[in-house]
Amino acid sequence: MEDAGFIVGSYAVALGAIAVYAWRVLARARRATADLPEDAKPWT
Amino acid sequence: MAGLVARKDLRVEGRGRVALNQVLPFAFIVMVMFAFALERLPTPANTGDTLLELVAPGLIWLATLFSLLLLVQRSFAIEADDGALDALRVAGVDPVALFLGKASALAVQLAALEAVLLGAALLLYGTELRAGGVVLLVATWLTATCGLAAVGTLYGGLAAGARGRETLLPLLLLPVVAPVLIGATRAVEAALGIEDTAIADGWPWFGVVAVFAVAFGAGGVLAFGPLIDE
Amino acid sequence: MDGAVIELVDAVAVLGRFPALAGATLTVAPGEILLLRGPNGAGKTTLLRLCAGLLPLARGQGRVLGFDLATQRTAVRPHVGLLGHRNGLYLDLTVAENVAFWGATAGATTGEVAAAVTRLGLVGRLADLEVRRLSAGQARRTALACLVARRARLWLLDEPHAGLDAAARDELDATLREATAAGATVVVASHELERAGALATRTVDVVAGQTRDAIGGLGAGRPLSQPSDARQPSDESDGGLA
Amino acid sequence: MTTPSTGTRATRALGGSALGGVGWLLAFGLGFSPSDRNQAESVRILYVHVPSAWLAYLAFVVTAVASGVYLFSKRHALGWDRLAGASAEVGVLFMGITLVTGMLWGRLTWGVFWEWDARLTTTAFLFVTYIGYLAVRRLGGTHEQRARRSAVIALLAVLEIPLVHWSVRLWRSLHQEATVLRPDGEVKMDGLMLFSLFVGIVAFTLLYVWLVIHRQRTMAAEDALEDRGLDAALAARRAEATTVEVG
Repeated sequence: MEDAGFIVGSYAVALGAIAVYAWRVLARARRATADLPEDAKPWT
Repeated sequence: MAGLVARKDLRVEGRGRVALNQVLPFAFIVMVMFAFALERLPTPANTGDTLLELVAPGLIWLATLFSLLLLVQRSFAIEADDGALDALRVAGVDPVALFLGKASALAVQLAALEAVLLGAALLLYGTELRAGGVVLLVATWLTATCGLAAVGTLYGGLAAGARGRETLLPLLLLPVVAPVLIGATRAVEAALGIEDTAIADGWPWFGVVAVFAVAFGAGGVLAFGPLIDE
Repeated sequence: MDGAVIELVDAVAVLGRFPALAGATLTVAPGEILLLRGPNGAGKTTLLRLCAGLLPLARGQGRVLGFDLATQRTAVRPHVGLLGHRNGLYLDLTVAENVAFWGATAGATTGEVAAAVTRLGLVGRLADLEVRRLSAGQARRTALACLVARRARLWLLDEPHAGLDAAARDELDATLREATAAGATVVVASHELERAGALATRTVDVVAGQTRDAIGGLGAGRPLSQPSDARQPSDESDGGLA
Repeated sequence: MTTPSTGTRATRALGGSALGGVGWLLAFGLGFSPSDRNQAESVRILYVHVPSAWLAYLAFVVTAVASGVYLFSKRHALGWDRLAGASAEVGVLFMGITLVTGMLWGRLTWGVFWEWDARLTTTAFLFVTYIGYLAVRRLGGTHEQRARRSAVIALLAVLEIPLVHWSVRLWRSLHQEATVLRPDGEVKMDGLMLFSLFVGIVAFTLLYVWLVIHRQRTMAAEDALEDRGLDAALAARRAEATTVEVG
């Protein structure tokens, strides 16, 4: 497949960016909920 | 009440003359800098106009936008000098009147500035006015000024109390005024007959600028209150 | 106005995330000159700004001039005059122009504006001087003239005596007494006990964001030690869009 | 809940299916789907570019609607403000991806990274506008102030979109360049290629919903922490008063 560099690259950029962002959000979630008692979580 | 606020702003400007002594020279210098940057390129063969003549409308409006940033910051600096913004809130001045007052004062200063910039373009860039295009030129000049003054006052109010407001204002304001930059530039190009564009081609662009002015006039009246209030 | 001018019950107001006012209870009757006494950073300025309707009521209840602070805090503002550390004037405009502008925001006639200016002794050459060139005392008097011109019924003054010489302070006190005689109510926040004390009809201590009725009038109040809380940002800074 | 996190059984299921979607996208997008007659392999980039563009636009619609609901509903529930903020943040991420993949695709098709095409220009404009929106969200003040200010800016941005789109389209019509192909829409797709595009959209939608839920819950947790912080600070402040009294 010619131009594979560009094509696979575009997938890597897209999915990579989403993965990094997801990781940052989850890390921030862990920090935020660490000292939050069970009842105070509006979503549970 | 709006007239009261507008007269106050203009009197403060008349007394302090910051726009006249600082913003106007700044705009002029920006026009000269553009010339430094663009003048040495060879003149394009086809239309006989020099490059500067071709891009003059765009440069006028770019210089206007940069000056708008300074005028908006100045407009809210006079409030912040001695805590007048808080005093305006305590005085219970109706936000709509405050918005219309400050926007019209800003519009007056901006209109004057744009006229001088057009003069600078005639002087420096060899732009020629075209009799037929004057109506379109004046219409675009006034409508764009109202639109820019409205959106400038609106985002100026938001940034007024915030930390890092000097850098927040350009970030918020410049993307928003893109339609005016595009529309007004094309409309003035048609008015001046750049590249022999017909005057009729300019009127749809004037439409864009007019819709922008109406949209942000109304948007400003509705949004200024919540944005300015603590 | 029969009811109390100010009624606060456990009012809490927040600056950023710091509860500058942590449960203030206060009642002020019409015509009073109330002294809010307390060290810097105790929450005096926040209390005044809350009563002026500038700060949202985070918790508790509050009514000023009959307006509920939770829902009508924008409606209370035209009736209140707040004079903070900064006078809220336009430095490039003259004294007369400033008083005329602020009076006009409350619909004052030119006659009322002229009366306010003369009452504060800002006559002759002084009236046409730009505020930028005034002394602290003159600027303070101009700000007070604006309050008079706006016919504010509740005066909230934050350290009004700061930076004034003896003569200017006497004039200030005279103006405040005149204002209450004319039906206004005055709340003065100050940590200068001897000046404000002589003026006040009642004194309330503000300690760490809460109010305590001082024991008796001026005499019995003992100087408060400075609370040693280091992390406490002073709330004396002007409260822009924090 | 052993490890503290904003996850619940539902979000874990959602996360799993999102990953499944991505797997299918990789398989179909890069593997099974045929190359296009005249664009050859570069059509595969569209299976990422088009979904991320559509999801970005969806995200900004959600932000605008949530901001509108927050402002005009009587109860002013902060949940809507958090939804608007979370959706805008994910929207900016997807818009960034759209721009990058758009440039890569443009490089292969037109030979140039950036082309002042009406659609790309509007996308770039939206990207900058919503970065401004996120900057406004960080201005501080109480949650209500943040919510009101952000909602107003979000609605102003919506007011701006048709204006920009109209002026940019009018502007581009002046320079009608004769490109045979314009990104998405005009590219004729059928059978397996269309299916790959569909897989892309499903995968990205699942990712979007999963990200927004977690981002919103994180915001809710942080807001709750702040409010709890307020109680603690109140207690501390009150304690201070008693120590002064005693001292």
